Amino acid sequence: MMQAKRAGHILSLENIRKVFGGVVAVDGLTVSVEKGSVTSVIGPNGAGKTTVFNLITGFLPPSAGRITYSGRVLNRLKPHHIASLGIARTFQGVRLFPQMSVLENVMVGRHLRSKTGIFSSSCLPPVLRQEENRIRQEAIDWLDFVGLKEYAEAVAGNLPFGNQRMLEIARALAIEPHLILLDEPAAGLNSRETIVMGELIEKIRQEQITVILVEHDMELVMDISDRVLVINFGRLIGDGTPETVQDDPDVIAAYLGE
Amino acid sequence: MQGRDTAGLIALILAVVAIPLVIRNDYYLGVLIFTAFNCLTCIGLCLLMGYAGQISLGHGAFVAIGAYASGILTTTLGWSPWAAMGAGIIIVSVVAAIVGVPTLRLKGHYLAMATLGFASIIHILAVATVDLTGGPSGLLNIPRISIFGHQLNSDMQYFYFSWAVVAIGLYVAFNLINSRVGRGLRALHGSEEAAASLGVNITAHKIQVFILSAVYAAISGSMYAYYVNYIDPGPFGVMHSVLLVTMVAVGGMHNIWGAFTGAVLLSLLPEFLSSATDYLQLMGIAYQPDYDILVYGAILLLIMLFLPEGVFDGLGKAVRAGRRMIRR
Amino acid sequence: MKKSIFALLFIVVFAVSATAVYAEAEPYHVGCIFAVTGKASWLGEPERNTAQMVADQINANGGINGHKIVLHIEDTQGENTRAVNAFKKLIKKHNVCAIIGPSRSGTSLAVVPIAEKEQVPLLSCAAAAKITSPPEERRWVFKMGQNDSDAVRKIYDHMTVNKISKVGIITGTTGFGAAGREQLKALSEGYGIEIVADETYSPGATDMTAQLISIRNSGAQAVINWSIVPAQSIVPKNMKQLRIELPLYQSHGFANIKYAEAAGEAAEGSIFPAGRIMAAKSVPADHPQKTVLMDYKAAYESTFNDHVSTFGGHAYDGMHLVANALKKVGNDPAKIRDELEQSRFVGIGGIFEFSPTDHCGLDKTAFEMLTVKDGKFVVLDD
Amino acid sequence: MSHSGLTDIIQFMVMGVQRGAIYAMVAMGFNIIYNATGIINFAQGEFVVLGGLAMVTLTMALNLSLPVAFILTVVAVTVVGILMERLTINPVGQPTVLRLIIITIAVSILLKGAAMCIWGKGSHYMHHFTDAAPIEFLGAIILPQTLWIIGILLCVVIGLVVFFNYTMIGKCIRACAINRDAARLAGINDRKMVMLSFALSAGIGAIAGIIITPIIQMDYARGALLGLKGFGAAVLGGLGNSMGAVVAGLLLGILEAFGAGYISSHYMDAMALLILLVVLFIKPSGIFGSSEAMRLKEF
Repeated sequence: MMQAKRAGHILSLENIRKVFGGVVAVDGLTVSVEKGSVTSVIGPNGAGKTTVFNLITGFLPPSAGRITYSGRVLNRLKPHHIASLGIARTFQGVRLFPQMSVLENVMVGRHLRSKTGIFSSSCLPPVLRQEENRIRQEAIDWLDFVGLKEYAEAVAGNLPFGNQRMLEIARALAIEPHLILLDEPAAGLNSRETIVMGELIEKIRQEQITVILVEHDMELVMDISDRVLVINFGRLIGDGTPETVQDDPDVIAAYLGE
Repeated sequence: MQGRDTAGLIALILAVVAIPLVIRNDYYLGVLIFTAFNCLTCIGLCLLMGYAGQISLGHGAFVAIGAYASGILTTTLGWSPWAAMGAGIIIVSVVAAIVGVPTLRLKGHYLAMATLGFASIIHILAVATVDLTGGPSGLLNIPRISIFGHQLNSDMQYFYFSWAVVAIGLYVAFNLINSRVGRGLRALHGSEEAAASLGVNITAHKIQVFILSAVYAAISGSMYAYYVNYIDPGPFGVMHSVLLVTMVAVGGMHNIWGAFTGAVLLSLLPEFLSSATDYLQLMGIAYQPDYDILVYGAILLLIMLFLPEGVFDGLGKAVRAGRRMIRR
Repeated sequence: MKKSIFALLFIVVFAVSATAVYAEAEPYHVGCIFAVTGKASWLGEPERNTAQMVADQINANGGINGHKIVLHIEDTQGENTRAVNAFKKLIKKHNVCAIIGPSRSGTSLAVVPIAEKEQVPLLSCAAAAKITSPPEERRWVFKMGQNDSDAVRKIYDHMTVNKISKVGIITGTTGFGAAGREQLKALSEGYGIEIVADETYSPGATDMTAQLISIRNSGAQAVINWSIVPAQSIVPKNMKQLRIELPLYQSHGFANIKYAEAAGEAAEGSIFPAGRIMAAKSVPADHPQKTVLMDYKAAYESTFNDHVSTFGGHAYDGMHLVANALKKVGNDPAKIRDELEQSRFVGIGGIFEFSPTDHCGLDKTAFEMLTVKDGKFVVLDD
Repeated sequence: MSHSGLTDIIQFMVMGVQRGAIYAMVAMGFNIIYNATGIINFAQGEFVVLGGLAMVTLTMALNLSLPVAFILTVVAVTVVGILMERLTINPVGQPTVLRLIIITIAVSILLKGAAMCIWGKGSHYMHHFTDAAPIEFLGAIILPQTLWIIGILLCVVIGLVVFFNYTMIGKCIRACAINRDAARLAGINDRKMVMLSFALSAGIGAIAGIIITPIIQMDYARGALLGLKGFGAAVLGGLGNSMGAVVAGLLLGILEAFGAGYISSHYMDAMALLILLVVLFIKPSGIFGSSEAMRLKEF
């Protein structure tokens, strides 16, 4: 905790509001995330957690408020631009490129870390493109990181679900982010896979990558988080270490009293 | 480039080398030369439709610009055919950027209608700017193209030339789709959101591919002009653009070989139908070329309804299913 | 025993039939490419019909010096690419000795380079002057269609007589219309005629009000409508609706009775130059063309139960020119070309006089000024 | 015969409104299908052609009275629209928009070919609804048919407003357009609504064809350009916005007429298309659309 504080904030939301045609999804959310920490966002279904992720990564423009990342305002930036600043994400329910191979999926993740343009891509054969080999090698390294190296040539859509999830994380890590947003990483995983996922998140933190995750699996959340944010109706109703949040009466009310 | 594509390309080159040894008739070679032009345009269009997920109903106009740039610059300004072709490519790139940048920024298929309107405008301009394009009377005496000072006079020479260009076009396309940019595009096709979250600039890639595909069309138009030596607005109408889309969709838009197959099949179809007319007559069917349009429409509709991945993919599936049957 | 009788019988029959086949001389292969279908089928259909009819007549009369004519008809659909393919098919697959067609100027110009390269005589049924000029680059190309420039001269002659010096022109944006516009502009100065308004319309136009108002406001004394597509009949209709009471001149492209029918009474009194076939009946009996006109008209109309047209006439002239040449020099393309170049022929389109510098062979006397009277075309009597 | 500038202006205005009314109706047809399905129906122009040609046959060849022929034609083309939806749009399981668009292109080719085979390539003439003698208005000439066109356009617009705002089916179609999933949850059969939208827009197309044919002489090949200009109007008015389509259609027709009259007839057809392109480039949400609505709508 103390260490993280010294490192400073990597992401701050100030008074963020998002309205969909009269429905308020996020209502004046203000929160900051420390560099190098693992932060979990929890809350009942429809609380606005995924919307917050979409706001941070530029998939939705906020209706009001300000999002800053390492001193930069993200509000009007496009998703690919935000990715280039070092924010990676995964999606609720996994979005792979199902027709491409496992390796190719991760190679797409190296997009930002390579720069061959349309002209040299099309006119130079791959053997003359050293970059192509570099991308390939780095992608294999990331597959190794999540333990999927042996599946490199498989078609992504044919992987078992748990591995698809791992692959999606490998792909997101391949952009070498400073901040990674994981949307329900353990959903649909069995208990053994969930443990592996917990270990992977720990491993990611050791790479100095800040992690924010939305998760329903409380055991996992309590296990890995430095800090837990509780959201309901687009508002922050609880904030603190796993232990303090667990005992917070508002949080208990939100979960049980609904 | 992947193994199968390399093998396909080599097979194509061998076939191209062999065909004139068997078929010496200029009529058949001529038909195959026009087929090559369509193939080239369709390879480009396939990159746009299959890989950027956009539809252009204006590729006929890019063919026209390529053809007219070559025609005008060689006849009225006396440029060399190669320089004129280069100029055509540059003009088409600029024009494609002007059309593509605003419409591809938008979500959805605004490009389709913008290109359709654009194609009509180009056709009207070709007709109306008589001083520049010769209007409906067209441009005469467009020179033949030379390679290393050797003018391509016979159909056989032009056959080799045009199919060599197609082979290069295929090679470039395969390189592209197996490169960083191509991966980005294929990723787009899988999931636009996921691709964007990895930093793939969707808009920029779509625009680049649109321009590249327009360049394919421009080269094809330019080669058309040097082959026929005469151009008028006739072959570049909106219907031609629609036909090109039909070729790509029928062959299979998610695979370059599919688009290639579609272009070959539909380019040969009218010649086939006209040869078949006599036989159909014997069977009691009075077929007229007027019905071609119905045949095209029906083929396109049936393919889209029952084989949405196109003939090529359908054939592949049939072959695989057949093999499985045999193995059992 | 029985077997040998059969065998003998077989040999005899075979021998007799074989001699019968060989007694007939090898047929002459003649090619035709017309826009039989497609947008210009109103040109190609009568041409195809006529060519077939002429070939049948010749064959019925024993052919040419005993050689039957085999006609190979290809359809261009009015498209350049198809025309090029069809043209090569005729030369390379059917080995024809001469080709009649194509129907349109555009398709004709598209095949001209091949005719020159392959050295096969081409008798185009289109009108544009560029098809046969410059003559040194068009050694193998002839055309049956009357010159646009001669039609313009006919109109301007008539205007000069009627003291019209300011005209508004409205032309279609097809090859025919564009060529007419070019000639109208080029020749006006020589006649002291000023073009005060220059308007166009596309083949798909539906309403010429705006163009006609511009012409009216330009102070024109007459309107010239120059087109070959059906849309041209909208011009007289709109003029009548707008109550523009200027004399209306039209081109020889109007010489299609269906256009007069479409325009209805609005077309009454409009004046246009046309080949004499359009008013064959009112051509004086002593005119050299009279017999051939009446014969063709009678034959065509009884065979096809349709009105005769100028375009069919082009095919008629082309077929007979080729037939005459075949009769004289046989089926060597080069000899046919040389023969055509010095032909004199009284045909449907006019009295052809070809020369090395003139592969059209017609002048403005090929035209007669016609008018519409009671929905029919008649020779205009001044 | 002296003609003032004012007369010309009125004359061009009349001509423009007459053209624009047709663009407006085609644009409304586009919008109805677009709202219900999110696709651009490339066969929209063919409905107009079919309407015009069917009307010619019924009135000129079969000598049916005008109202009977009118109703029969609209019904027939509506059936074509329903068949199109049932046979080509409905059976496609999980369609991509690209695939649906190509399907409508295929249908448009087929309808065009069918029209050519049935009616031939010539243009077809039909009597004006009432007397063809023009009426003079401030020196300008107005055909009674033009008044018919304007009148029927008004009727169609009013009819649509009533249908979409005051009838249950109309409201259901609108609900589907706004949020398909929610509408389905509320018990609306969204597939049926798609079919209805095809029926409706085919019917409107037919009416447009019927009223314009006496003036323009219909032929089989007119569909593409009519469709394209109609789409121009639809985009100009904001795709999906039917009132915008009417205003934009009329505006487009008037601009075309003035352009042809005062600038040059050589580029008349290009004018509407150029406006289409410029609107797409500068304000793709149309002159009446908001950019927010634009972002929510995908097609």
